[in-house]
Amino acid sequence: MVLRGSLLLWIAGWMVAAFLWAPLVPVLGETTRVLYFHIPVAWVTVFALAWSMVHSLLYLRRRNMEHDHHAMAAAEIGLLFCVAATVSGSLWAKAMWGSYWNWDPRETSIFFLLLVYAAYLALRGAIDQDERRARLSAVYSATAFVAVPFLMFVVPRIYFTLHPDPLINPRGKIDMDPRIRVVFFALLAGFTALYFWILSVRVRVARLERRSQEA
Amino acid sequence: MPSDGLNSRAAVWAILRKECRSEWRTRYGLNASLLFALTSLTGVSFAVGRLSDRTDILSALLWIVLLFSALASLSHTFVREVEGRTLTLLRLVASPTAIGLGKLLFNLLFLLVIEVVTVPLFLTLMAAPGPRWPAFLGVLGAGSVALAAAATVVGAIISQTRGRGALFAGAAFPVLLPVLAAAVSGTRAQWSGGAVGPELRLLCAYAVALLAASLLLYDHLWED
Amino acid sequence: MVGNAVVMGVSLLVWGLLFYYLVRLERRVSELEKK
Amino acid sequence: MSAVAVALEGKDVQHRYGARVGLRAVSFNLTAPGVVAIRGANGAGKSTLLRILAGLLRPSHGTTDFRVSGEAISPPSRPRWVGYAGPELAFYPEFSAAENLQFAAETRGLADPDASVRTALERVGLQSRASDQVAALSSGMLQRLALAFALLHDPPVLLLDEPGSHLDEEGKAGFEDLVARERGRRLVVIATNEEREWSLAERWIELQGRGLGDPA
Repeated sequence: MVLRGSLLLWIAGWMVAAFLWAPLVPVLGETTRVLYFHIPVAWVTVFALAWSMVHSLLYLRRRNMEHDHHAMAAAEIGLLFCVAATVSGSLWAKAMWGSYWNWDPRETSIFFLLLVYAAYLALRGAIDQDERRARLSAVYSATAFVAVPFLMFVVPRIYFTLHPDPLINPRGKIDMDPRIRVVFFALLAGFTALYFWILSVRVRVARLERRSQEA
Repeated sequence: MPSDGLNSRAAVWAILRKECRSEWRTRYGLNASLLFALTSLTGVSFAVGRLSDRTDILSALLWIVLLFSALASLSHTFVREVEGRTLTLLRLVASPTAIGLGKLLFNLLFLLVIEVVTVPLFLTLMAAPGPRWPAFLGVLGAGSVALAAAATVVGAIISQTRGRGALFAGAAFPVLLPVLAAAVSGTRAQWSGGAVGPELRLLCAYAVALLAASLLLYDHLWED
Repeated sequence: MVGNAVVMGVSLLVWGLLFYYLVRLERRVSELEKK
Repeated sequence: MSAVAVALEGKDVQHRYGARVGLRAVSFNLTAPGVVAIRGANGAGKSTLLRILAGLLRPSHGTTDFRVSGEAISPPSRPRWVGYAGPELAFYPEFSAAENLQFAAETRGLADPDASVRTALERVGLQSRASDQVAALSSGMLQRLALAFALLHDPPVLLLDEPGSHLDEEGKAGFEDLVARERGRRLVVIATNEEREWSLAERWIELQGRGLGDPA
């Protein structure tokens, strides 16, 4: 319980610091605060997808249902974080550029991840036998593993050139004030710890489901 | 006595021939897909009218028609095997890799047949400016290979799900997005006189990556 | 600055609720695991 | 083909379909040539066991070991050494009986596909219906076609799931002649509940299970 209590205080504390202690980024103004939520959540989205895909590959190699539990749990959590990232990104775009969606490269790649997550989970939902579900979703995950690098890095760049109207992209390389950097990375660590906590609970639930099915 | 390893090449060729003969006999898949391509094509050109000057929109429309024609038809080769319960026979006579490659080549051929009909018609109906044929066909070819490779793996997966083909478009779309983006960008560059190289390299890289992954994944597709 | 205080308050509240929900969920899971 | 030394061993082979027990733990050690019958109530797992032996299904527990003249054959390449025929084996309706076998022979990479197809059809008495569309064949004839398919590549092991269930009197007699001819040359494994087929065997495997895959 100590670990969980410290996570509670850690994130709460740094939240307060984000509002009261850290200065604002000149260009972003008040919207700097979204940065502390949007980017960590986007990072967890990508990290969870990588976690899910790695465990899918491990399942194909070792055929241990434990890997399938992790692949599924990470994908479910990843989808939640991905929705949060997309929504917060869109709110931020509204505040910054006046429109909820303008195919900004980073927004686009996060949105594409949403499609991958949705497809993966829809596929799992459409298969009944657990061994077949684990195997086929792992094969799909491995195929997406090939597609995601192209999806994340190439498509936005190409897509960006398709819309020549110049878009200022302040979130490119902004040199962070040391205090902002500290708060940002503290919250990044906090959100990642939160992800691992939810993951562990979801995996334990999956084990229970399997045990009740088998018993 | 059964012969040794070389049968996988013979198996791929035999499966491809069987697929073509089966498609020719039933013709169900081909007619449906050609009809789909033509209706979406006429729908698009009717709604948009002549667009000879906006080649960027033309490129996008062309590839959207091709993409959705592929999404409407390329899972059929697997769904048919599962629904006809002939997958057991196929798995007994050929290795998973041979099955995958045979079906992949068939999907590619199928796609090319659709393109032979749809692309010229598209260019005329939309009054598109004359394409730089080598660049245009290069992008079309590389894009088709990538489309077929992705569609084959995803088709094999969703053919074993409850909804059969229903999930195919949704599941295949994320994997096909890079092809759509690169192909549209390449076709656009070809029309606007730019270099097609980067997009072509990208499409080939993606097609090769998908093929390599497929060869490793085919073995896990049918195990029950 | 009042707006900031309100937003901070809300986010702390949301985080608290989420935390509480997760702790209760985890307790429920460990009970089930014992059964 | 002289009898190739074949050993087919199962150690505690089991299979579950999620909650349902498809096949209870069974162990066996079969060697060619000879005839073995697998018996058990409906749902006890006869078909599941045959599919596992044929390399079509990976068992959730236990292992099977398949050796041909001493050399172990992995499940994925097992179909080349095994002739499988059963109710699940469906043929392409748009092709004729001969075309289906032709496709199977070419895909298996047999040396002389036409000859293999002809002999297989003769063995099951289907020569006269060779060019009939599969969709037009009766269930009895389809079962003979399945037998022809199993014999096509002259495999050392035959796995037959209820081979005689749709056959008429003449068909059943033909099947018994076939088994008599093959028993000296191959390992013939028959999954059946029919007394007549059961008595053809000289070894038996009894599958427990209260039938219909008791939910355990």
